[in-house]
Amino acid sequence: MSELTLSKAIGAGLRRALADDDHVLLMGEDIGELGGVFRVTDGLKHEFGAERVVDTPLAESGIVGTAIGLAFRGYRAVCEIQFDGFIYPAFDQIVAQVAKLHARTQGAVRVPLTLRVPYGGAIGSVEHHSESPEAYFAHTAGLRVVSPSNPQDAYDMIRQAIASDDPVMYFEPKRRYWSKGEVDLEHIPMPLDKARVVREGTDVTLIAYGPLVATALDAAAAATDEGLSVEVIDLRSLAPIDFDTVEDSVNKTGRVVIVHEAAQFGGLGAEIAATITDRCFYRLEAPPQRVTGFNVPYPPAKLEEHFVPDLDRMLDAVDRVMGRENSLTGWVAR
Amino acid sequence: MSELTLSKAIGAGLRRALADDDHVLLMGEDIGELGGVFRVTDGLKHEFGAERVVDTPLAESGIVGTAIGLAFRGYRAVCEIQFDGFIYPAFDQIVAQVAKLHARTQGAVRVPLTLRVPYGGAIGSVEHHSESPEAYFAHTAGLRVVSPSNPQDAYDMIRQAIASDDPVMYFEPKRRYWSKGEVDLEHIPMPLDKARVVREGTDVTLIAYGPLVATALDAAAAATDEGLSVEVIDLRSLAPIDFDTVEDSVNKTGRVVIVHEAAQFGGLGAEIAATITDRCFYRLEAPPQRVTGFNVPYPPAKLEEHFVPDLDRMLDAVDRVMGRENSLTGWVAR
Amino acid sequence: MRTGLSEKTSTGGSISSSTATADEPVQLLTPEGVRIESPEYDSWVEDVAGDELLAIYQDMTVVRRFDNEATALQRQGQLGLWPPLLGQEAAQVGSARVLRQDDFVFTSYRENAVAYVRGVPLEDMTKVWRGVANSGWDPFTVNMATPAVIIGAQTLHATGYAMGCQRDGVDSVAVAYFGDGATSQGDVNEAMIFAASFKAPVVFFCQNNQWAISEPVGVQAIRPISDRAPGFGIPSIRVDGNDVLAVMAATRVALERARSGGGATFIEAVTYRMGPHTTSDDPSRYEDLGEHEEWAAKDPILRFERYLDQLGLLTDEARASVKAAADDAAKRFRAACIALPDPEPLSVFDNVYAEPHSGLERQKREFAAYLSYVEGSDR
Amino acid sequence: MRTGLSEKTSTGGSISSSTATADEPVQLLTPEGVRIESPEYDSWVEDVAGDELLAIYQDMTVVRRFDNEATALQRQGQLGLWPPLLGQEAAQVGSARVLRQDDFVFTSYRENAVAYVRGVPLEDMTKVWRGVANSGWDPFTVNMATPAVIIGAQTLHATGYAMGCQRDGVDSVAVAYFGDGATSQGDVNEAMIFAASFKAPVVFFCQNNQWAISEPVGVQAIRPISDRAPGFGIPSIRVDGNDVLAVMAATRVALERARSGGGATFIEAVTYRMGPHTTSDDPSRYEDLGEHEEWAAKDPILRFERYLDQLGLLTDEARASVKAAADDAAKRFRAACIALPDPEPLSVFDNVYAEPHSGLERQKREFAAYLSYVEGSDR
Ligand SMILES: Cc1ncc(C[n+]2csc(CCOP(=O)(O)OP(=O)(O)O)c2C)c(N)n1
Ligand SMILES: Cc1ncc(C[n+]2csc(CCOP(=O)(O)OP(=O)(O)O)c2C)c(N)n1
Ligand SMILES: [Mg+2]
Ligand SMILES: [Mg+2]
Repeated sequence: MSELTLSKAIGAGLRRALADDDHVLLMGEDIGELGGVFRVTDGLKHEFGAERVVDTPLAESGIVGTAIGLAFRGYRAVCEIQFDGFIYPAFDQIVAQVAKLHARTQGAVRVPLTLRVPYGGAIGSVEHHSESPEAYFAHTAGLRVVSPSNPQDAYDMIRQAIASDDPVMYFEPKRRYWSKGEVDLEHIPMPLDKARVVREGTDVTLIAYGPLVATALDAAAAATDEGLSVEVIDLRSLAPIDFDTVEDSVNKTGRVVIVHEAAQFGGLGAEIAATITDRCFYRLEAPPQRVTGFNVPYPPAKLEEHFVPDLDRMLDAVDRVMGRENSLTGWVAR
Repeated sequence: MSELTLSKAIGAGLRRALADDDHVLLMGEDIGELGGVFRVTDGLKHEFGAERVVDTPLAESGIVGTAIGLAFRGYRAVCEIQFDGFIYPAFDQIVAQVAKLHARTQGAVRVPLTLRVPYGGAIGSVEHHSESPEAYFAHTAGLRVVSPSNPQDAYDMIRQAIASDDPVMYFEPKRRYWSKGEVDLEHIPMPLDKARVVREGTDVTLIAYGPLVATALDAAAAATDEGLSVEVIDLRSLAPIDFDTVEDSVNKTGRVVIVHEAAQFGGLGAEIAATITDRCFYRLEAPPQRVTGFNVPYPPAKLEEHFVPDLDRMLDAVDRVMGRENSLTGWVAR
Repeated sequence: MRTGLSEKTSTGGSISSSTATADEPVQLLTPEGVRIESPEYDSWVEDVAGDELLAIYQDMTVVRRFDNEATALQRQGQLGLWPPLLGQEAAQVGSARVLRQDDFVFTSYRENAVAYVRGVPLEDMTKVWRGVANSGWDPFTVNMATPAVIIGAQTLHATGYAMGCQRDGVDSVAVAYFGDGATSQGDVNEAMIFAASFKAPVVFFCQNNQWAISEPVGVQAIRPISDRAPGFGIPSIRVDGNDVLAVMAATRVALERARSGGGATFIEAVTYRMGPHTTSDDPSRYEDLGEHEEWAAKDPILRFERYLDQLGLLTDEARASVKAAADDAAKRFRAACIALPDPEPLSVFDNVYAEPHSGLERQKREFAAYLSYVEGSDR
Repeated sequence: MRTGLSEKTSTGGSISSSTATADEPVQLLTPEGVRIESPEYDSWVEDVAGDELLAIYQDMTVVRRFDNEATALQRQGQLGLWPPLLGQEAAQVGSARVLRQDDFVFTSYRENAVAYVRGVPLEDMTKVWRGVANSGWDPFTVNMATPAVIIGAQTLHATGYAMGCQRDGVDSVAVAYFGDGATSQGDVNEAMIFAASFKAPVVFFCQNNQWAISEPVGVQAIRPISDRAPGFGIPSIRVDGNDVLAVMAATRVALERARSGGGATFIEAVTYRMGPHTTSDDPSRYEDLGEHEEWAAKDPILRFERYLDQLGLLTDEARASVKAAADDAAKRFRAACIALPDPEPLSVFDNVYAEPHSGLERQKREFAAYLSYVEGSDR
């Protein structure tokens, strides 16, 4: 066990993958000498050489497209997309090639690519640096989409993503890069596509992933002051979603709040709410509530505190599903 | 009034837009001499010249990117993307530029672009020619997404899309290009963002759009044989969705079936089901059911009859929401 | 207007004293089938003689016969669509024949002659167009990826594959085939940039058949397409794509450079699409008949026939056996194509993922239940 | 290995007898500030004298002062981030000063000297970095789009704008500014292809400052970047980007060609990023100090000062007034920047659409209710 930040835990996972399998290589912009703008790959070029930690030309489609060719040759490329907002130039190669090649060739070609995407907001950055594009990829058949919320999962899941014979979009909660946690570098991790109940509760199921898991846990803690027992689920895998774990929780609580930073309209919260309603219809005490980013482009830094779901907005939704006074019923002066 | 196919109705709308506003121009691959692979722009180059009906180099990002520049100069470009599966190279320009420029510039820049996208399957074509990517764009703040289901709407909506100061993704149900209907070239159309109840009913609300509206109407007709009254809603606008019209219908029927060709996971059906559940929770008699494409890449032509929702699968879902015998309860031999 | 002398309309550093004439495609066989001397390229094909020449002739003949048969099958409703390669036999057969088995090919949808030379069964090439599969063969059995329909995408795959060859320390080469229209796609340009920066052993083989569906090459490029690569640091060769010998020579120059660590080469094979873009296309809407006739006179097979004639190689037996081979291939292809089995309904869920996927398995179960339900029910 | 003479490492058709030397950037001022004769370019700057020279000097000085002030504000927490243009003053001021007001400029994030010359208030350039807005000004008030952060995207916008100018029959020109790293993006290459095919009046102005964050230009290009455009049919000029006179001359050549119907020109301004990529970057991790020092000796302002000195233009008064102007601009900028008002919470819903949007209005109502609720409540 050693204490690591989430970013260092990813770096440790990458180092381990590079050491264990010489067909693993890293590609991206500024990942070599610089170690990436977030220093996730710090030192790896010096340790493994420029052939395995590759600074590429500035072209995301080129990065993913050449990574596919490397897969044909048996390599497992881990591509770093510098920021969430810069993944779109690679969208065609991801959606039309990476996601479909295995099915297209009836299983003959495997594309064990891992795409690392630092995502999410609340870091005071400028446009294109705080987006949450996960729903685009979760809706794309052929891709797996995951997002860790803590250092241990970050370490385990990056290794599982690289080891997977399927392409995996690995969304890194950049806002949590510096949060620390104990990391066991040797234990046997749980399956990559399973969700985890990170806090048990009986009144409400609060579903989160990536950067908002920590906020959800804070909200659950705060809710106890109001005598509420909130169960928090960290989805970890966004495609597929572990609905069995979700279903068990909702069958217990009967109330659901789903949170994510991405815009609400057509976001993952919709799929989660729809599937829960389908599977737990007769158990639901209230309609699942979504606390998400608004249906607007990510706002300037001075407004992001309003855009990114916080503890108060989560608790307001908890009040809604509990039928308590909330922002929609309005505030009754005491 | 004149009888037109859906494709000719779009062509008529384009001709009208070109004639009415000399800042309207068409851009795309093979839209000139050839008139487009579906002949939607047939004759327009000869009528309006190569400066206004522009055959572009073979690059979708280039088409959309230059169309944005033309918008800065006051032009309203109508870009044809030859097939649904070829829109991804333009994804970055659409999502990072077209959708965000107006908000980015606090309203100073308007991008009145129209992107015409023939979409959907059941035409016996090969990979990349039968996709339904609408959810990607509906989830993207700043874009409007619409899809006509009949010649009259096709004519009205393309004109409204071009006239709109917002960027509009205009999804053309290519499988219905050849379906005929009376088109009034002069009437005042209903608002672009309103849904239409295309068949009244009292037992179940069947929500469809684009290519599946016709199938949904067939299903509703067939349902009468089983004594069921199915109301069919043609959404027309996919972003925003006219939930007021949907809500009124569901409050009447209490039962909902949503259909689309796109993969179910993270598709528009999820947003529709989630919002209906939120707004009509206490009125719902059964969980909203989704009849959609599977969560797989679009299959080869010989399998598409299974992939694309048909009348039988829609009726099976109707049976589910009605609590009747259906594929999930299993079949009881009579 | 005034322009500066040091302004560049050329990328400089030319190894040629006569770059002005370099736009003339490399040619070893005139349209009349006359072999013309080329001090620079003769040595690259000096070994090509006798039976080898007949084999080349047979390949081109078989492929044309097959291509016509496929078009016929489409007309008869056996195929949904077919993209004829008519007129491009020399560019494809010539380049493909000089590849090694361990080289790897990434193509678009029209390179069926390349697939034939690589050893792909003819009927497999039609699986996609018959709608029984999303692609026709296992790429690793013939070291050729199944066609990329997204224009230009495969050029990056080839470049990445070449980067893999470098890492493996082998001298295998990746070859990317694409069209003139494809050169406008960002991906193709990014492929050249990556290939140049990493000195990747890849050959960019562009068949400039003068058309991208209805758009003449002039819409894509106002200069010879072969002019672009040098600016990226990639030498290029403009070759007569209807001259199978010249194509073989040029491709060998490129392969040799790649194998010896010299990196990428760009080849523009100047040819012509004698058929429609696909069977659903109508060239009469946009094609100039005069141009078509001009190119008909430059037919790659006719030209090669004349050459073989002059060499006295095209005996009646030779002709007969080649024709027999073509007829036989076409006959067997037709039968095999029509016999291609339809896929099972539930196979729609197969191979989406290499590993188990909870969400998909549930959907598959429900659809299986639905299928047996509708079979059972009398609705 | 053998290579064919007709093989091309150049795009041919050169108008220059000495393409080999064409890689040497056009220079009118040596680093020592000595004016060197250039029969080809002198005429393009013969009118640049006296007060004009002092105005150029003042622009570069003010911009550097402002740039340093912005860096200071970032250090003090007033800005979240800042991308210094230190070292690129000549490339930006020189090219921007020869533009007409009715030309339209599309840039990336580092072109703040261009924005200054276009008339953008200094504090507006920092709105984005202070986080009060997603872009700083109304593009139509200064005919300059707000910066594109997505690398290369703006080159297509410029090309499209130029296509609009053609249709309007005006001789306005669109100018795209971008970096060396940007040249690897598909979009930039597609922009050249569209510009060439449509002969669009656009100037591609590439500032090759040797770095894309930590990647040296060698990762993007193994030949001079100016070598690429000719292959697309676009003439290019490689100019000393730290020589403001040469930059002005080259830009005028390009503008003149565009206005007179000659289409696009590509300019590579060879310069150096003397500061970090942004204030959060750490060049010590990747930059060679020797190289940095070499370029420091070629400083564009120092060089121009020496030149003005030799002309006897840099009197003490001149120096003093320029310094005063710079200090004053910096002082007013600092005050205005710090005074930039924060946006209202509900403005997050503004201008997403130009026309009413039912879905968004409902969300806005609910958020407004939430805001007043949390204000009112005692949670
Ligand atoms: C990204 C993309 N855009 C558009 C298309 C539609 N399309 C198919 S073939 C074609 C023309 C290709 O021309 P070229 O590259 O010259 O190849 P050729 O057909 O001549 O062999 C087009 C536009 C496509 N397949 N992919
Ligand atoms: C599409 C995209 N990918 C990556 C980035 C991240 N990024 C910002 S600046 C930069 C380097 C740009 O280098 P260059 O084009 O030379 O411009 P310079 O910073 O030197 O002015 C990168 C990679 C981005 N902004 N957009
Ligand atoms: Mg072609
Ligand atoms: Mg740079």
